[in-house]
Amino acid sequence: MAIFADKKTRVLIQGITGRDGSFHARQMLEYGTQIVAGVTPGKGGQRFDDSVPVFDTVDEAVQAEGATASVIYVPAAFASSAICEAADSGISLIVAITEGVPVLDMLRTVRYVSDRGARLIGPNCPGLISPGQTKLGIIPGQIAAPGPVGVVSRSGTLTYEVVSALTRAGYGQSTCVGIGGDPIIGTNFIDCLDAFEVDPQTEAIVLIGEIGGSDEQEAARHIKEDLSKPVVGFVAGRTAPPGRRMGHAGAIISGSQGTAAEKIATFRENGVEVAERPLEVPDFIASALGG
Amino acid sequence: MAIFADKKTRVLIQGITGRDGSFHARQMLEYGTQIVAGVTPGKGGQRFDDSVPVFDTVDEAVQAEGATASVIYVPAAFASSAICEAADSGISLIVAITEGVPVLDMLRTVRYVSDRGARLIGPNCPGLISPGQTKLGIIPGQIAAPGPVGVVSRSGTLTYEVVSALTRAGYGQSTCVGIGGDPIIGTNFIDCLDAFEVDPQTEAIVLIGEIGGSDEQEAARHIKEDLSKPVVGFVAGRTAPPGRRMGHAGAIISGSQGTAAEKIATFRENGVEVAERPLEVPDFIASALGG
Amino acid sequence: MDIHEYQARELLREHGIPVPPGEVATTSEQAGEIARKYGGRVVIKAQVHAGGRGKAGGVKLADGSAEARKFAEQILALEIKGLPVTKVLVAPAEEIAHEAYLGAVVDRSSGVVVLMASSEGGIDIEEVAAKTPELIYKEQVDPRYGLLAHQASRLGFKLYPGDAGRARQAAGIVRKLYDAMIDAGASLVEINPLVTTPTGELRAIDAKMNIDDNELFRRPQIEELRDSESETPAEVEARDVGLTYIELDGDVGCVVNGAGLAMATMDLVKYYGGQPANFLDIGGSSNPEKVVSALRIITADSAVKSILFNIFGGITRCDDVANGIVEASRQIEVTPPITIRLTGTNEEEAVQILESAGFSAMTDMDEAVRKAVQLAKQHE
Amino acid sequence: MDIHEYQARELLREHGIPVPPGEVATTSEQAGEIARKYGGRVVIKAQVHAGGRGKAGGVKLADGSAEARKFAEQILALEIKGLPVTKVLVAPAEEIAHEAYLGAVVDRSSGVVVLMASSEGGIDIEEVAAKTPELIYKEQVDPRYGLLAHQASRLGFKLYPGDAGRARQAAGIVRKLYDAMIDAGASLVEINPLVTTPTGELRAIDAKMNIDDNELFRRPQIEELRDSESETPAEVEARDVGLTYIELDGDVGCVVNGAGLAMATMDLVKYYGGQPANFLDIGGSSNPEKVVSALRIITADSAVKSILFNIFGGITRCDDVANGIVEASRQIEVTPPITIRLTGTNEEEAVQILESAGFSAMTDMDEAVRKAVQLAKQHE
Repeated sequence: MAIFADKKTRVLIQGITGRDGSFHARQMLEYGTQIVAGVTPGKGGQRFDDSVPVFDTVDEAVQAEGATASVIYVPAAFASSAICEAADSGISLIVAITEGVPVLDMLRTVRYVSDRGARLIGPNCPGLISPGQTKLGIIPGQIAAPGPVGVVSRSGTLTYEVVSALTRAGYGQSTCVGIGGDPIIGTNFIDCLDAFEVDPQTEAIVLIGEIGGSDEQEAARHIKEDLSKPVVGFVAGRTAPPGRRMGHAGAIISGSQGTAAEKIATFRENGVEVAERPLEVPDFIASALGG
Repeated sequence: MAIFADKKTRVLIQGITGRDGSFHARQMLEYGTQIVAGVTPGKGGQRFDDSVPVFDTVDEAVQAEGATASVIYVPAAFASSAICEAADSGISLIVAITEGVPVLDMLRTVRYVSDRGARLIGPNCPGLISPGQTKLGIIPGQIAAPGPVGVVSRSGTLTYEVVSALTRAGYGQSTCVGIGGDPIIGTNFIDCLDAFEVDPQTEAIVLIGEIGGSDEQEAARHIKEDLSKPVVGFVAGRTAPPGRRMGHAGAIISGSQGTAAEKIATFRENGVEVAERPLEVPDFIASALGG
Repeated sequence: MDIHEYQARELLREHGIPVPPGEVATTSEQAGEIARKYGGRVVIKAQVHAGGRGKAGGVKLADGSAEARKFAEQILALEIKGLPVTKVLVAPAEEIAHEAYLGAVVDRSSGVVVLMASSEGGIDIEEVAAKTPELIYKEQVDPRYGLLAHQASRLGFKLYPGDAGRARQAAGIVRKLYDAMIDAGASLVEINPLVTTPTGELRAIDAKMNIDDNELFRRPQIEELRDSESETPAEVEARDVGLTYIELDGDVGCVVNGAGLAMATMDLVKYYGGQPANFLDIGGSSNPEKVVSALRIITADSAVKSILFNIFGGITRCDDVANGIVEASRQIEVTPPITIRLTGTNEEEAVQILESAGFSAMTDMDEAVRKAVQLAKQHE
Repeated sequence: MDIHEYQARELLREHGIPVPPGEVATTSEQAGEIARKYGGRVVIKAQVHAGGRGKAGGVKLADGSAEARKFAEQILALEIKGLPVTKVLVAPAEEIAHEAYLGAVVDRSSGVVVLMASSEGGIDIEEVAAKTPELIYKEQVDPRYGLLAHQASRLGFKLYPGDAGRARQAAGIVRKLYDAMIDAGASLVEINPLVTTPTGELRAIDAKMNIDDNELFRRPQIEELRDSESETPAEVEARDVGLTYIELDGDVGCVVNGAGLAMATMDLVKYYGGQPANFLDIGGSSNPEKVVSALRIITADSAVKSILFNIFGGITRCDDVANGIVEASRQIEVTPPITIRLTGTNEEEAVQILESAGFSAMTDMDEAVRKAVQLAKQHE
């Protein structure tokens, strides 16, 4: 088992003929991801690397190849449109790698995706990997291994660091999900925690947070209330200087300054252990799984 | 019993201080409708006819007086906003009497109301009456009487004609609903038919249609498939001259010209009897209830 | 409100849709001059608010100025579905490699705007829709999001598969068509045909647009496009005072409140052997002046032999109508006999008002219609 | 991107919000002249991208031109939260009968724009929110519908109950504030205070606006509002090449890919007893030129005693980074010792590139950070 995607997932790449799209499509193919189609408007009828059929629209790719998930590598200006197209064409899992998507666009896009009953991961995220089965996105395949740890993170490369450390320490992963660091994202910590909670393969969970917002605090309270599996936390940004924050609205609305100290305290108040260093995470997992 | 509103319904009037709003508020009060509040922005704190409290916003009226339904008499330019305000404030039944509301406004407004889980009747409709219990709108109270016939109609005054004839013939009504004649309305024939189907008081249903669109045809098919109670139809506009129709899009999309002849034929094909004259309707009801 | 092809073309052009040149003429001389200016072959098209112009002889291809003048003269003498042709559009004839169809309409059933495209454009589009519906591509526009870019793109690639250049042009036109619809407050917009020129460019040759009357109050610039010449004076007066009036061929003039009741009344006039002279709806919030205007409009129709009032008061108050009838009888000489049926809101006050002015009123609709039909027959 | 108060005021004014007059001065002489023009009492306000200006002495009330010049000189000499004040806003002092607060912000938790209003405006608004949250009125804007008229009206009546005139003015300002936010691509807009003048008119006295950097590519007119004077030259260069760079007080220069890893690296530097000299994220699609710029920026900071590369390749390819380091070492003289840690995508190629150029690379993050901290201490 795994969450969100496994070896049966039929994957489409939007922007497959671009620089990043083609590079990572090959990485995914190499990893074993079932890439059944690509989409680049205007390049319909071609084949990517002489094998993967390319279509002008997602609709055609879904009709012809039965794609159920899509990974998006199109430029920021077109990312919202690509996400909406995927959701509108019946794709149920959309992973948006693209960074730099305007936040106001994402407000509408996230609603559109949920109105269409799909799940969006990202944008500005590394995607997900269910080790040994499939990967959708840019997480390097070699750092992960199958196992009992679920990983969810707002970060990209920091996730790799932690996953790599887990693997080296002998703790494989069920699924590693990078949910993205943007203010407005499709899938949040709590969605992933709930999915890991019901995933039989997952026995412990690593949650990697950052400064800003109050997602970690909400996750901490959710863990205490609704999760039975052990969770280990890490929060980056303890040395971040206090911002030259202008305006009050953010603090008024969340009742929070979003500092790492506040997040770490909230985790601990809610019974979640927090590692000090990324490479310390495997030790905490060891004791969680041992206990 | 009745559908949508009964004697317990706590009614708010939006536009209570206007010409039409105040006139019909008094008519409703006289009929026994529980009018618990009025809303006219800028007149909050006043009392209508020294009794009904007036508020600036629907929210205040709901909080202070527990209104659950609203009847809207505001001018066309503000009607969509008034409807949205009611839906957003937790009003569950919204009856919009106002005519002349732009169709493109209504597309968004109808979705907004359903997104908020409310029911909209109208716009450009006479409202509804559950005889002996309550009335919301402008249907004259004296023409109706309690009884077993449910009436649903796209028309206003034509409805009064039929209801009045039913009452004179001794067939009272459970609820009479005028759904409005505009292209985009909140509650359609099928919604009302389904409500009558499960209403214990209703034993037979009168459906009054008009030329234009394909709502009657859809209702006819729905009656055959899903309704157990007898339905009598009437369609106005058999002598309407064929329009000087420009453009094809309407016909392409509905596959229908929307003539009275087509609608009457579809009713009969689906086993629904159709009266030739409004005053003939009670005869058909007599045989439906007798049979 | 319908607007003319030349006006719709202009609105589409303002939104950036490629519309070929064209000018309007009201005389054959003007048409000839415009044709001379363009040179070569021109199309002359009747500008009239009715479909089926081509089959009625309202569209002709002219070679040079002289022929343009001749054909314009013929077309300007036509009457199409009862409407006189007072204007023609003169436009250079286009070379056509392919004809597609694009349309957008408010769909009552689904409650959204539906965009439609077909690569089988032209005058037989309804037949295409009926016989090969799979050749009509549709996109529903969620009113909460508006038209999304991928939807326009999808229609473009459906229309011109394997031709990314034309697909992108078409996607742009679809977006602009939708914007034009929303900006104009239209309930229908069509481009038929959307032609491909021999060099692969898309051009909107013919355009149709119906404006939602309810949008006009906030769009004075669209209201100005109304062509009063295309309506009868009675229709113009009716609209000015807020009545809905359509002239018909019969002799029983009808004044009714509410469109449904008005249609049912006409149906009943026919049922009892009469012929309605008009559809006239005085609408909801009636006031006495409206009734005066209604009577003035009906009495101006010399075919009317009998006048029938059928009023069921709701938001319309019977006393308002009664006052109007009394007032009108003071202001205008009404020759045909008037049959008055009214019931509902303030019925008693109304009967009192009418009776003090020497009128009588009935309450039964069937009876009133029968009487009005009978009176018309007596005065034939 | 932050913009200055005077720029935000101008954007709000363009949207029809009543903003009192005011002009910007960069010298005390200019400030004096502006004050003379207005006459009477003026407010002098530091234009700087930091909160808490008032407490830092950056806002003063001056009586007449001479005092304005004096206060402007004092304020222009200030540094607020590390930022030098290079501009002041000079505006006539307003008579204030009441102060309210209006704000709009993208709320991460609910995924919508939230509008906020409070009749308890002024500098203590966060305290109001914390102690009496019921005095903060909120409206969530469903992104599918945008701000609806009734929501603006509701906030207006909440702010000024029983005062329909001011409630309507406020509702209009709320609508315009939201429009200004959307048009500018802002993630935060505030008017604080929104004052009532003694004659009952509302005026936006102070305005704040944060622009979403991701919106700038399609809003060149907003990008032009960027005040490069308010940034260090290094920050300007970093942005030009697409790096995120924030200068700090320590001596270990960090070049990292990814914001989260960059922060974790800084945390680790501190954990091992060092002090990070900067936050520097080379981002996702790195190319060798970016790395060259990164090294140039860091070596320009004379406080840097040790440079740490921490790269975990994903979309960033390690070979790109390696090529950048090699290229930079040819172009620039890099004095501080460089510790390189890289792993992930194309790691092997990278190691090869580095080793052929005489660099060595590590794979363990903790080890690399420890070494870089140690090197910095050796060179102190």
